[in-house]
Amino acid sequence: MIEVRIHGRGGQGNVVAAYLLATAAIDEGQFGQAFPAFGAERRGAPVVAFVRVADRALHRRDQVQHPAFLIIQDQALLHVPGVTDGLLPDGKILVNASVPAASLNGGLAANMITVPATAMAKEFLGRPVPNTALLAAFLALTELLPIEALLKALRERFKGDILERNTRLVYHAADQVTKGLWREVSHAASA
Amino acid sequence: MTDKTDSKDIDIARLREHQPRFQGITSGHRACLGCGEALAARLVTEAAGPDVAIANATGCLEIFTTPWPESSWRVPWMHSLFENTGAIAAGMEAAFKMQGKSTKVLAFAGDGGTFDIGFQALSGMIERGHNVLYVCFDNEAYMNTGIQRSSSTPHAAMTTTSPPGKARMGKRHLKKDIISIVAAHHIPYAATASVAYPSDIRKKVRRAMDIEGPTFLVIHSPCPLGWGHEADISIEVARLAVQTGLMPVIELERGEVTGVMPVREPRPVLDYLRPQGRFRHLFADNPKAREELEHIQALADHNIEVYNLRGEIADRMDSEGADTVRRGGMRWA
Amino acid sequence: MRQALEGSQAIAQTVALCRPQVIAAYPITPQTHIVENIAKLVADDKFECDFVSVESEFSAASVVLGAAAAGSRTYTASASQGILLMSEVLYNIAGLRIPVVMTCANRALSAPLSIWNDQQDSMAVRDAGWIQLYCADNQEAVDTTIQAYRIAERTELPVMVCMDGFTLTHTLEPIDIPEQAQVDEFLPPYTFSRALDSRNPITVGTLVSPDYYPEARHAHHQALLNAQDEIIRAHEDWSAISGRSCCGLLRTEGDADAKIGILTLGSVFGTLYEARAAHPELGPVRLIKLRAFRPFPVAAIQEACAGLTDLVVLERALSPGGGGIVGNEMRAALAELPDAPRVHSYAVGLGGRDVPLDIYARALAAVDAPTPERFAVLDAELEKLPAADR
Amino acid sequence: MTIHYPRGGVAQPGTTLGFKTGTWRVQRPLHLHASAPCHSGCPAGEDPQAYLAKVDEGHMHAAWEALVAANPLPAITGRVCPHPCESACNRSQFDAAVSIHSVERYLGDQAISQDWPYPVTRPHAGAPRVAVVGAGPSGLSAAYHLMRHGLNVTVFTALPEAGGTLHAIPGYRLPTEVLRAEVERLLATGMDFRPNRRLGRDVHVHELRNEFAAVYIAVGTQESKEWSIGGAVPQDLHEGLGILKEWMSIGTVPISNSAAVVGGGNTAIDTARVLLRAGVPEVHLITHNGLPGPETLPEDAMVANPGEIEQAIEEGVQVHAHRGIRRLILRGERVVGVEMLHMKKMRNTQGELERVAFEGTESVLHVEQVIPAIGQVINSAGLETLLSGRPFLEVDHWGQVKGRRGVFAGGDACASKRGTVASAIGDGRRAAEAIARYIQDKAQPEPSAAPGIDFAQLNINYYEHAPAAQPRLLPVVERKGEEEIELGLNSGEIAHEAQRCFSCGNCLACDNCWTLCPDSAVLKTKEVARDGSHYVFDYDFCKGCGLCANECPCGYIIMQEEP
Repeated sequence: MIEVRIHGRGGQGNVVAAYLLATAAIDEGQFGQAFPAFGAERRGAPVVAFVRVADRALHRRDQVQHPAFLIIQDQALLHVPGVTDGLLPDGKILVNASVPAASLNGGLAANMITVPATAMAKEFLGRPVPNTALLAAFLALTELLPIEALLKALRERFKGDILERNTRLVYHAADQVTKGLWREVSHAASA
Repeated sequence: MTDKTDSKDIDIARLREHQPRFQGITSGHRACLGCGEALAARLVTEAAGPDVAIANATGCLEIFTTPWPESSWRVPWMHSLFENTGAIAAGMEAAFKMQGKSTKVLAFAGDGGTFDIGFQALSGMIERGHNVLYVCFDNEAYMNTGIQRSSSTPHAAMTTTSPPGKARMGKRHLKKDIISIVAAHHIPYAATASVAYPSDIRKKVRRAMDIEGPTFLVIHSPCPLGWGHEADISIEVARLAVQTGLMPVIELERGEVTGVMPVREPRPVLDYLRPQGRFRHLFADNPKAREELEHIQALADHNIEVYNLRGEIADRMDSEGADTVRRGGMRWA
Repeated sequence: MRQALEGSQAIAQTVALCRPQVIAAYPITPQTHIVENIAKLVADDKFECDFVSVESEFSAASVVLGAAAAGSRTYTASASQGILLMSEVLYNIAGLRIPVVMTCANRALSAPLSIWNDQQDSMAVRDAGWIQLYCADNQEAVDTTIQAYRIAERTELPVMVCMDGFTLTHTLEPIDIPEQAQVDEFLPPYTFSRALDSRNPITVGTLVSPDYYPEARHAHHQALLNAQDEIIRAHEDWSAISGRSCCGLLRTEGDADAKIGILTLGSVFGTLYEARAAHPELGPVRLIKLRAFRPFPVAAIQEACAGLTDLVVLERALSPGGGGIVGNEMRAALAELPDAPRVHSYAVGLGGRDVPLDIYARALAAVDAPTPERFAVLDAELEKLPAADR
Repeated sequence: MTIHYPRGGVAQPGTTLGFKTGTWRVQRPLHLHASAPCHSGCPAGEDPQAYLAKVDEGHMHAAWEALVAANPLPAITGRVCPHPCESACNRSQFDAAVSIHSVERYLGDQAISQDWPYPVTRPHAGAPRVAVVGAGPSGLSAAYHLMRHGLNVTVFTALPEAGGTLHAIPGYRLPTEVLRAEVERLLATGMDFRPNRRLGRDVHVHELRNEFAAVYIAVGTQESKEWSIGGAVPQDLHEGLGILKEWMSIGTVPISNSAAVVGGGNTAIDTARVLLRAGVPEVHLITHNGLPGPETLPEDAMVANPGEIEQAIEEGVQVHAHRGIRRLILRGERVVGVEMLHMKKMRNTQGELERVAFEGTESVLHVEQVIPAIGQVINSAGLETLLSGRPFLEVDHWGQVKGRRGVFAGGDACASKRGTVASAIGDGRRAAEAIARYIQDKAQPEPSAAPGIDFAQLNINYYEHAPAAQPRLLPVVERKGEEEIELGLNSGEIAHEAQRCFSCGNCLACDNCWTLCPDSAVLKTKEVARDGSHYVFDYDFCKGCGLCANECPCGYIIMQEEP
């Protein structure tokens, strides 16, 4: 079982990202579960969502305390207290940022990769929504699921031109990172 | 030339304590960016002053100001439930009266808590003549629970429970004419206002504060999330609602219209509708959408006619221009 | 078909499959996603019904009461304060023996205000005379909703399907949504025998004098007890059609020869289920999931607890000044047994407190306490209270 | 430390101040001074927005000081400048431009009547010395600004008094006493003034260059352009500037029964009006250009001040716009009329403007006198080597004469066209800055333009329509001699005009940001904050919604992405 925690802001599509990832797993015949850390937060406030992916049915309903991966929807969230709490010792962090990891956080830089997901989204979708690019990069890095699974999940949400743009964005974002770089972590975590 | 504000040499916390206005609500509340309701509530408490006690209905305002152990309020404030705000306020007022206190009771509620679920308690409060200023922050849907339609939602607007689709063009019904209903209680003072006109709000709150008896103020307050517009244009959107005639800003005393904010050159409703996601479906290329646009324009025209918003003669005492600016600020001091 | 769906979305689709003609609802967190999804289906003409967006929960319950009395299949959903505001109507619906189905997206009660999950809301109306079924996961909520119509219509009792707010309603997971034909086979068009009809002008809602009131109450009680058979039958019949089984009145998992049992309602069961699998070293344990809380299935409970020395009851509610609601009822039910197990009654996960996997070990540790506590909030951190309030 | 849960879950007042919502922010508001269009539009470099603000606050003296920080001759420019500031004023797109020139003139007049000292301290005796040749607006401006830079200045002029070409402006536009008062007050600041010293005769550039640390040449233009129609020149030719000078110095000019002035500039208009005053019953003005207005391309409009044109027409000058003279009709060498035809500037196939004459539109105008007023050129005496054959001095942005270090120039002597008093003053100010740097051996910076702010960047909802105060004019029947026509505004009207200023790109201190911040994250300060505003952003709580930026009437707040 792989556990992922996604940090974003109200209104950024944090829950949608979690749902997409779990949907991709379910569509692949695996088991997935995604849910928000239900809050009364308003637009702009930091929010959290959780994803579990497993090859067996998931029954537990507790929040993810020790994620193998963190997906951070904007770099400023790294300054919010508690964001990296509970990350497994070998856990990895994917951050939406336009600068390299080293310039964000010295201590965590070794386990961190940044992708300029907002910029990519602006280029491909015309809107600053980082989800698709982040998830594509995440799947490329971890090889947790094939990229096509994400495309399938996107097809359930989008149609026509928007789907097409998202599809191009998925391939583009996946190409920006080293494929399988975090494969070991996803294996270790599922063991 | 860019000249960045240098706040390093200013003791911000001290400055905050010495602002030349009463701060009934402080910063640190969790309202969304550009929240019209947060602003309207601040303006009302600012104008009402410190000798008040507030009964607040369930809603965003209550949620974002009171995440225990914190509170943004600096006046006595209580939330109980959703449907009973008028009655809670009535109880508070009765007690203060018995204790010989002059503290004015304010009741705060959203449109859901006023037009819908709390209407009965509101009606009772007015009918019994309680000395309460009831303020409705009207953002035209249940925003706290995630944008469901209320009886204040305007016709044809999209909400999660009035979604447009093959068979529907958003909300089927009309916005409830709450001010007329309230005015029909023979209430000493009832008024509408818009968060885009702060000095008008201040004037109306002061007016209501001076009346010994029930008063009612509904403030049109955009919700960027629920209306689907950018956070930075909340005021602009609110202003357009007034300028198009969709949101008549009026005053009624004992049921009679005694004041209107004139709209001498009405803007087309399209200007108001276009920036808002909740009306996006009306811009689709189909006859139903076009019909609804015409319908909304007709509603605006109707308001302009009924309330005579064009105002034949310029009256220096009316509200037009009340929110123009002057060097030196404190425009409504 | 197995799909990735949010719990609320699945319930909305399921409700549509059940073909109610009148739906009334008023928004309240965390029920909103259910009615929003229904509203979208209606707006898209995918499902024909009159969706009445009312001005309060009081009216929501009243609208479905009126509609059901007029002979239509109906649906409503609410939670928390909404359930309380409905409560007067809920008693009426039940007492008039009107078959209404509703979802309770379980949430804590104010004050203090909490929008998060526990089961205090449905527990607060447990005496309203409704059938209450608690679901452990979203699949069960889907299947239970369909069964609820069958049960309600055959018993002429209202059914409240309880699913944990957020924990289920806002969780996306794989869910099988049945085919329309399967649901139609299970739920034929409904005719209410006492429907208001100008051709048969009956009077509903009469004043009943002391001469008959106790008998009316007895009949209502007996109807609920009798409903156990319909609950079991509905489950069996739907399992035959759908190929899935959740359970009838309750479900047991784990070791038949275990001396220790843990009983719970709703989604905590899944967490305990995985915890048990992850911790065989903690010894054999029998897990009991109570699906039907009203009617309270005493016989089934006694059977499920046979052979236990200790039963831990974990519930997401309490009766302040009384203790565990389910816990106390369990004590009463098991007291009749010759070797009644000791009942350890705890509340957990109140107001959305996360119930982690290690609740399992903590629950079992409580069994070893030399003197069992009558009741406690198991995960309360008392140092957060002033000494006088602990 | 664990917080104890109190009975009923009560919370203490104002405690959300412990929660910094500023962490939510992805963009932050900043105050951004942008240059108001009146500022960008003023050739003298005045910032009318800045002094209007001070007038609005009731600080007249401070307003004048802000004004003379750029232009030391406001009483003069307030009367004679065509005020491009008002053409640029954003308010003109709303109702009517702020009457900036009236405020400028009012402040200038106040300074004279109250004898406010210029903000200049007399340079110490040992400071470097700079020579200024010419005591017209450009020379005086340069001298004044050089002194403000701490330099000693000696001003030479060929004329017996300071003022240069300003003396050719009739008194009904610029009363001589105003001219004298302002110029004398300026001279009194401590500049060494040497009248009656003609360049090329009494002083020479190369000598000045040796004696002074730097030289500023602002000799203006004195020679009328040569004029003829197909080689024909009327007998007894008078040109416009000559007529004006005669009128100003001796109070009379040669008159006839009818005269046609040729030209579209201020000199032409003044000449026509002086002829009327001198007793010519029928005065015509013939110009290639069109009357200024919406139908005329700006490039094709008469360069004279629109107000002056209007007054001239009121007084009886018959303007023949968009007309050219095809030929003079002569009886012997005596003019009896001119043949005119229609012409207009139009875009040719290359998109360039080209003047086109329309055949078949010829008409004859019977006049006894034709007076060209088509502009002047520089008198090259003493400047031959600097001019090297060109009709004007060639300078860079800072007034540095190309290839002559230490020699600077400005004003009409440099302008190839459309020189105004204001641009001459601006040239002097810029050159003074450059000379100060030159003397300190500092490099001249690249010219930079401050970001401007246009009408669309303002939030116009916050301004109320208010008609501009109209300066009272002397009735036409009373315009017989030198009495000033425009009578200026009174103090109440001046305050009204200052209040009409939009404060483009600068803080109006209107409280909008403070009033409208939903998060109370804008704090008001008693004293002016360092950036000139009255507000600071409390970034601990600002969520970055952008409402303040959108609702700032003046476009003074921008949103910038957080790093």
